[in-house]
Amino acid sequence: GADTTDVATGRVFAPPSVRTAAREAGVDPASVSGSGPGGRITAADLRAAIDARARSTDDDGR
Amino acid sequence: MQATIIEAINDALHEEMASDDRTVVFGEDVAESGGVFRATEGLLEEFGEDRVLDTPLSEIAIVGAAIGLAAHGYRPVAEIQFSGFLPPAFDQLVTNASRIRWRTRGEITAPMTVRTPYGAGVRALEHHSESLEAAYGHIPGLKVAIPSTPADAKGMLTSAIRDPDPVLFMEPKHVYRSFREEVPEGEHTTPLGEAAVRREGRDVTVIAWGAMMHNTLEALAELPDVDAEVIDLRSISPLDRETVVESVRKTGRCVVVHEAAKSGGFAGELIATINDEALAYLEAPVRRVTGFDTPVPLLSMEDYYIPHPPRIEEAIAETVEY
Amino acid sequence: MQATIIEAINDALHEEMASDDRTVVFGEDVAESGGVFRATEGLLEEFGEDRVLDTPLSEIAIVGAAIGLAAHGYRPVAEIQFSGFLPPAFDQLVTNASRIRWRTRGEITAPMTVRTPYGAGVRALEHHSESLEAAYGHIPGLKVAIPSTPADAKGMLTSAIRDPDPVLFMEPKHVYRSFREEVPEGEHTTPLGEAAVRREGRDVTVIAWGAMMHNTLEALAELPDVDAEVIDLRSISPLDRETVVESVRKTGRCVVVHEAAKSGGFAGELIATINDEALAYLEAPVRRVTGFDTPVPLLSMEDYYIPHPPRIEEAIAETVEY
Amino acid sequence: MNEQSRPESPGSTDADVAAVSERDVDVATHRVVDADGSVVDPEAVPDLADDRFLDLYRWMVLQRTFDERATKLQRRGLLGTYASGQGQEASIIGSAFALTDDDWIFPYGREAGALLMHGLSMRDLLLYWRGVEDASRMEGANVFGFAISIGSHIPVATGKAWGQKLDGSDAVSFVNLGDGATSTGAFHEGINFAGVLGVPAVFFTQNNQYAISMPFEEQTAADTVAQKAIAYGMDGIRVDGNDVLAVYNAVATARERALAGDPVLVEAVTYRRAAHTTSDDPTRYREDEEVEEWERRDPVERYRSFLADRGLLEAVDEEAIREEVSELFDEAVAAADAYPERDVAELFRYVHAEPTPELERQLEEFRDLLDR
Amino acid sequence: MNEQSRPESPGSTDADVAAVSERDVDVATHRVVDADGSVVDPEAVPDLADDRFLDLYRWMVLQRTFDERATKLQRRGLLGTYASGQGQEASIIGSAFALTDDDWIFPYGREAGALLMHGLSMRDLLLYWRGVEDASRMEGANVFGFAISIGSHIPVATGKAWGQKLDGSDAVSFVNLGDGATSTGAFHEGINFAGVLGVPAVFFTQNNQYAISMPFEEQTAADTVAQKAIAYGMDGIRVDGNDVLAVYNAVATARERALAGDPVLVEAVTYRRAAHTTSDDPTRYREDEEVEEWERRDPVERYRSFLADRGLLEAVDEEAIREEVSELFDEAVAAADAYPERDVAELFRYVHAEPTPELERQLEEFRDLLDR
Ligand SMILES: Cc1ncc(C[n+]2csc(CCOP(=O)(O)OP(=O)(O)O)c2C)c(N)n1
Ligand SMILES: Cc1ncc(C[n+]2csc(CCOP(=O)(O)OP(=O)(O)O)c2C)c(N)n1
Ligand SMILES: [Mg+2]
Ligand SMILES: [Mg+2]
Ligand SMILES: [Mg+2]
Repeated sequence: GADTTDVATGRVFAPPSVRTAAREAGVDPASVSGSGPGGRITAADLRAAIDARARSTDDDGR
Repeated sequence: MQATIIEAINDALHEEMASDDRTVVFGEDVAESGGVFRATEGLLEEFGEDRVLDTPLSEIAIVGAAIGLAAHGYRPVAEIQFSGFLPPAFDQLVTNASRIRWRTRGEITAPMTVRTPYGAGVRALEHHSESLEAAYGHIPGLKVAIPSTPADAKGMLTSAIRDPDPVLFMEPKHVYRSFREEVPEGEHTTPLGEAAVRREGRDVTVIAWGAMMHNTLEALAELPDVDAEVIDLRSISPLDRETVVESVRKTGRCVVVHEAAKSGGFAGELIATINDEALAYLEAPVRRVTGFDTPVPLLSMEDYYIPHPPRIEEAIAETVEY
Repeated sequence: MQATIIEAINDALHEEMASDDRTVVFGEDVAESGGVFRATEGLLEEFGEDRVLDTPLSEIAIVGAAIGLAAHGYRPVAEIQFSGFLPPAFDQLVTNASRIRWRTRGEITAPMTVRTPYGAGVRALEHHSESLEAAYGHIPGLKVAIPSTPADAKGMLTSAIRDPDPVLFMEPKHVYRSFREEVPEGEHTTPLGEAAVRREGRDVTVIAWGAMMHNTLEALAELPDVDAEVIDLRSISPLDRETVVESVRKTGRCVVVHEAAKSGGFAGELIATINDEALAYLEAPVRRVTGFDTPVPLLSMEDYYIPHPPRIEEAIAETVEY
Repeated sequence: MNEQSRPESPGSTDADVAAVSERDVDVATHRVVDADGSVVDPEAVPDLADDRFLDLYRWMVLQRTFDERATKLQRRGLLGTYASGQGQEASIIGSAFALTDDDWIFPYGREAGALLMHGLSMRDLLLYWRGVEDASRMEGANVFGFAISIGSHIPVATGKAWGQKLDGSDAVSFVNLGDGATSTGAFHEGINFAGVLGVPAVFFTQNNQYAISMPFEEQTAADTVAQKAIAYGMDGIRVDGNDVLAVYNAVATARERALAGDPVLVEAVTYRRAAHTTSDDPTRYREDEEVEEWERRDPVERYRSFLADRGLLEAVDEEAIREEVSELFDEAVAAADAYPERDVAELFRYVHAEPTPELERQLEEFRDLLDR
Repeated sequence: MNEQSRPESPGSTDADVAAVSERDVDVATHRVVDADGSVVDPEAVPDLADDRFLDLYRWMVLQRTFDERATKLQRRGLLGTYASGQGQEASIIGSAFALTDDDWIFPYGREAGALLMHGLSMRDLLLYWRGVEDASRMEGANVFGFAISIGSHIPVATGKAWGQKLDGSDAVSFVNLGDGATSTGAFHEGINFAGVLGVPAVFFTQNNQYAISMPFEEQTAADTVAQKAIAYGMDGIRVDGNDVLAVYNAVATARERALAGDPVLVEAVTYRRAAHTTSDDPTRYREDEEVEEWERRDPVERYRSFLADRGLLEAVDEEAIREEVSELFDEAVAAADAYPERDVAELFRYVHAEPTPELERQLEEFRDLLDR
C-alpha cells in the first residue's frame, strides 16, 4: 500500500473528509500532527487539534 | 411467481412477444433449440418462425440486422450467445447502433436490444467468460444494463425492449440458475439507468453488479458488524451518479466490486464520480475488488480470477477500519 | 534533425525497416500512395513490395494477418487508416493479439504494431475522429501507446516495433504537422509504459496525452501564475502509475484532459489510481476536461467537442483556487 | 500410437481431384449501348417514353454538374471533403432511375444525383458536405445516412429489408457500395444473411476499379464482384456501369427478383475519374493513360450517342440543363449559407430519446463557459 | 430538377439480363470409396504402401476411441466441456495424414487425432480439456491454439502462411473450420486476403451439417461451401468427408497448390454424430432418423470395406488397436492427474514478456490474501 510510504515532504497527509473538516473548522491541517499509519491525520487527530485550539483560545480569553 | 434469472428472462420475452407483435427474437440457436442457456425456450412454438429465428454464425450480421430492423419499426431482441463473441460486432455498436438517432437528428432510431450472457464461473471454454462492460459503457448513445436478480432481469429486459434506443443487456450467466426469487407475473418493467440500493447502511457503500452482487452479499454475511449500504448498479450507462454520490456522502467509504480486469475497468468511472461529487466526504480511499489484469483463465484457474467473497470481505473490512 | 510528428513516424519506419529485415509494413494505401497521411512514404521504393504492401479493405484481415505474421517471427507494422475503422478488428485484438502469449504460455507471441491516426480536429468525415483509447487500454495484454511529440513519435514507434508484444500505436493526427522539433537521427528508442514529466511544478498536476498535450500547454500559457506540473501520459497501457502518483502527492491537485467521451474515459483509471495511492494528499477533486458524452460531431460542430484551451484553463484555474 | 504409424510427409496423390473455380464460371456483362455508342441489342433497350430517355440524360448531367460545382466549392474552402461521382454517372443515375421513392437507398458517398432524384434537397446535400448534422435527416427522401465506414451499412440494410419483408411491403432496400467494400466482413455477413432470409435487398456495387489507391485486381483474387454472389447462393448481375440503360435494366431486374425473395448482388463496372475525394491525389497511384482511356468511355457521351441514334438529341439542350442545374446549385449554396448556425445544444441532443442528467449537466457547464 | 423528370416508379424492363448463379456451377464431390464401401475409381486410390493404409485405419480408430473415452471422462466430471469428432474421423484423419510435421495446424476443437498424429501428447490434450493453460503450449507439435471463437483464427492463419511464404519454406498453414465458421466476417476477410497474397494456406472446412442446432441449409443460401472459393478467385474442392482416402487426396492436392501460391478452400462433407459438445442435447433440433442415416455412412466402416477389398483386413486387429489406445488414454489420464497444480503465479505470467509493476502488485496482494 502506498499509504504506508513516507509523506512527501511538506505535504499534509489526510483523507479528504478530514481536510474538509479542518477547512470548516478553520484549522490549518499542516499544524496538526498525524497519528495514523504513515503519519496520516485522522479524524481523531483533528478533533484533538480543534479541542486544543479551543482550550488555548479559552486560555487566551481568560 | 418464483423464478430464476433465466426463467425470468424467458418470461419477459414471452410477455413482450405477446404484448407487442413488432418484437422479433433472433440469434444463434435461439429458435429450434431454445438457446444454449434456454433463455428463448418455447418462443418459436408460440410465436412462429417469422418472429423467432435462428441466424447464421454471424455476429456482425446479427447486430447489424437488428439495427436495420429496429430502424424499420420492429423491436428486435438479438442474442449474442456469449459476450465473448460480441467483439466481432463491436463496430456495429460503435458505428451504427449507438449513433443512428444522433446522426439523423432523431429521424431514424434503433429501438433494439442485444442480450448476451457474460462473466465467468461456469467452467466454459476460452472467450466464454469475459466482462467488457467498461468498453461498451464508453460508447455514447448505447445503454448498457446488467440485472442481478430475477425480478430485475424481467423488469429491465422488458424496459430494454421497450426502450426507444439500443440497449446492450448483459446477463450474469453464473447466477442464471443459482436461486429463485419472487418475480411479478404479467407486465413488469424496471426503469433503466437507475441503481438499486439493496440494503441501507452507514459504515460503507459497496457497489457491485451482475454476479458480483452475490459474491458481495456473501462477503458481507461474514461481516455482521459492518453496516454496509449495498448498491446494485444495474446500469453501466447511463450511470446513476446520484445514487452513488448520495450514498458515499453518507457513508464516507466505498468499495467497488467487478469481475472485469482492473485497469480501465468501470470502477474507474465510479471513483471519478465520487471524486467529482463526494470527495470531501471520503474517509478512506475507495477500494476496488476486481478481476486481475490478465485474460480470464481456463477453468482450472478460473476461481482465482473471479473476485471471491474473501477478497471482497477483506477490502470491506480494511475500508471500514481505515 | 527537425521534424514533424508525421515525418518522425516516417523516419522511424525507414530506420526500422532498414535495421531489421523482418519488419513488414502493410495496410490500406500505405505502399503505392505512401499512406493517406504520408506516414509510409518512400517505403515501397526503398524496401520493395515483399515488405511494403497495400491490403484489401479488410481491417479484420489486416490485424489478424499481423498476428499470424508476428507469430511466425516477423515484425509487422500494420496501419489502420483511421482509428474509427479499428472497431471492425476489435475482436482480433481482444481474442487473439492480446492473449496469444498468455494462452500459449509464451510459446507463441505477437510482436506486432498497429499504427492508427486518432482524434478530432482535421475536418474529416464521420467516424474519422474518434478516440477509443480507454476501450483498448482495458484489454489485458495489449499495450496502448500515444506520442505527442515528434521525438517521442519516433522513439516510441521504434520501441513499439521492437516490443515483444502487441502494441496499439495511436497517433494524434491533429498535430501530425502542426510543429517541428528536434528529433534524434538514426536509432532512437523511447521506453513504452513511461509517462514524461514535460514541466515540473508544485501547484497542480495536469495530465494529458496526444493532441490534448498541446491544448493543455496553450491553456497553461494563459495562466502564467500557475506553477503546473505537466505529465504527458504517453502510455495508456501499461499505465505509469508511479509518475502520476508521485506528482499528485507533491501538488495535491490534478486535472486530466482527454478528447474521448467523459463517461468511461481513461481519466477514470487515472483518478482511481490517484484515489488508491494519493487520496490523502488531495486538496481538491481531480478535474476532468474531456470530450462530451456524444458522438464526435461532423465538422460544423467539431470545435465544440474538442476540449479547447479555455475549457482546460478554467478547470486548472478552479482546481488551483479550490 | 507409435512413431511409425505417423504419416510419411508430405502426402501426395496422383488422383485427379476436381476443383471448382472462377474459370468454370462465365460472367457475362450486360450491355445495351456499346462503348462507341451504338445499340448492341435493340431488344434490350428499355421500353421508356422519349421524355424518360431525356430525363435520364438530364439526371446524368445534373450529377456531373453537381460534382463539378461541389468540387470547386470545396477548393474555395466552402465545403468539407467532397467525394465526386465523376465517371460513374451512368451507374448512379441508371440505378436510381429504376427505384421508387418508397424504396430505401443506402448511399456511401458519391450518389448525389440518386438522392436528389428521390427527394433530398440540394441544400441539404450541401449542408451534409459542410458537416452540418441536420442534413442527415435526409428530409423528404428514404435515404439512410451515408456509410462513411465502408461496408458497415450492409448488414443494417439487410435488417431494413427484413423489415420490409415482414411488412409485406413492395419496397426494396437498395444498397450502394464500392469494390473496396466487398472485402469487408460486414459485406460477407450482411449479404449471406440476406440470402438466408430471402429479403428484398439489392446490393449494388459500383466497381469503379479503385478503393482509394488500391486497384480492383489487388482487392481480391476474384475476377469480378458479380461472381461473389455464388458464395451466397444468390444471383449476381454484372453490367457495364458506363451504360446507363444497361444499369437501369440490371437494377430493374434485380429489384424485381429481390421483391420475389431473391436478393441480388449487382456489379456495375465503371471508373472513378476524379480523385478519391478532394483530399486525394490520384497521380500518386495511377497513370494518366488509364484515366484518358476511361474518359473515352464517358457514360454521358455514350448516352448522347444513343439519344442521337434515337433522334432525340435535338430535344436536348445540354447548355440549358447545365445552366438550370447551376442555378439550382447557386440557390442551394445560398440556402446553405443562410442556414442558421446550430446552437451548441444540438451537440447534446439526440444521444438518447431523453437527455440523461449527465448530458444536461455537460451542456449546462459548457454553456456557462461559452457565455463567459 | 423539376418533379416531372423524376422516374416513374418502379423501373421495369423486358430486357433479358443475364445473371451468374450457383446453378451455373457444377461442384463435383471427390470420392474414392463409395458409401457402400466399393472403390469408385481405382485410379484415384492413393499410392500408399499397405502399412500406410493400415496406419490410416489405426488413426481413425484412435480418433474414435479418444472421443469415446473423453466423453465418458467428462460425464464423470473429470474433464471440462468436450467436443467430439465422432462421425468426422475420415475428415480429421484423412486431412492430417496429408500434412507434414512442419506444416502448421490451426484446430478449432474436434481434431484430437490430427494433433496427436503431429506430435501433441495425449496428456496435454486432456489437460487442455481440463482447462489447464499449459496444454496450449502444444509442445512437440506445430499447432496453434484451438480457435474457440469461431472463425477468428482464419485471418491469423493467413498471416502465418504469409510468413511461410516470405520465408520460402515448404510448409503450409492448414486451417480447420466448421460450416458455421464460413458465415463469419473473419472467414471472408482472411480468405480473400490469402487469395490476394497467394500464400500457402489450405482452408479445410469440415461441413458436418450443423453449427450447434443450425443446419447447413440455413447457414447460407449457397448449396456448398466449396463454391464460396469462387468469391475469392480460388480453387474450391469438395470431397466426401466420410471417405478417408478421398479426403487424403483432396488435402494432398490442395496442399501442393497452396505451396505453388494458390491457396485452396476444401469442403469435406461429413456429419457430426455426437452432440455439439458434452453440454448439448441434439435431440432438441434433429431427428434420430437423420443421425441413423449418417451412421450407415460411417467413415470407419467404409474404410474397413476398402481394406477388406484390398485384402488388408486380416492385418487389422481392431480390438487390439482400441485396447492400445485405451491404454494410452489411461496413461494419459494418470499423467494428467499427476500434473502438478499450477501455482497462482501462473495466472499473472505471460501477460507481457515482462511483468508490469501493476501485475506484480496484483499477484503479491493476492498471494498475501491466499496465504492468510
Ligand atoms: C472500414 C473502413 N476502412 C477504411 C476506410 C477509409 N476509406 C475511405 S473510402 C476507402 C476506399 C473505398 O473504396 P470503394 O469501396 O471501392 O469505394 P470508392 O471510394 O471507390 O467509391 C477507404 C479505404 C473507411 N472509410 N472505412
Ligand atoms: C464467434 C463465435 N460465435 C459463437 C460461438 C458459439 N459457438 C460455438 S461452436 C458454434 C457452432 C460452430 O459450428 P461449426 O463452425 O459448423 O463447427 P462445428 O461445431 O459444427 O464443428 C457456435 C455458434 C463461438 N464459439 N464463436
Ligand atoms: Mg471503388
Ligand atoms: Mg458444423
Ligand atoms: Mg442455394
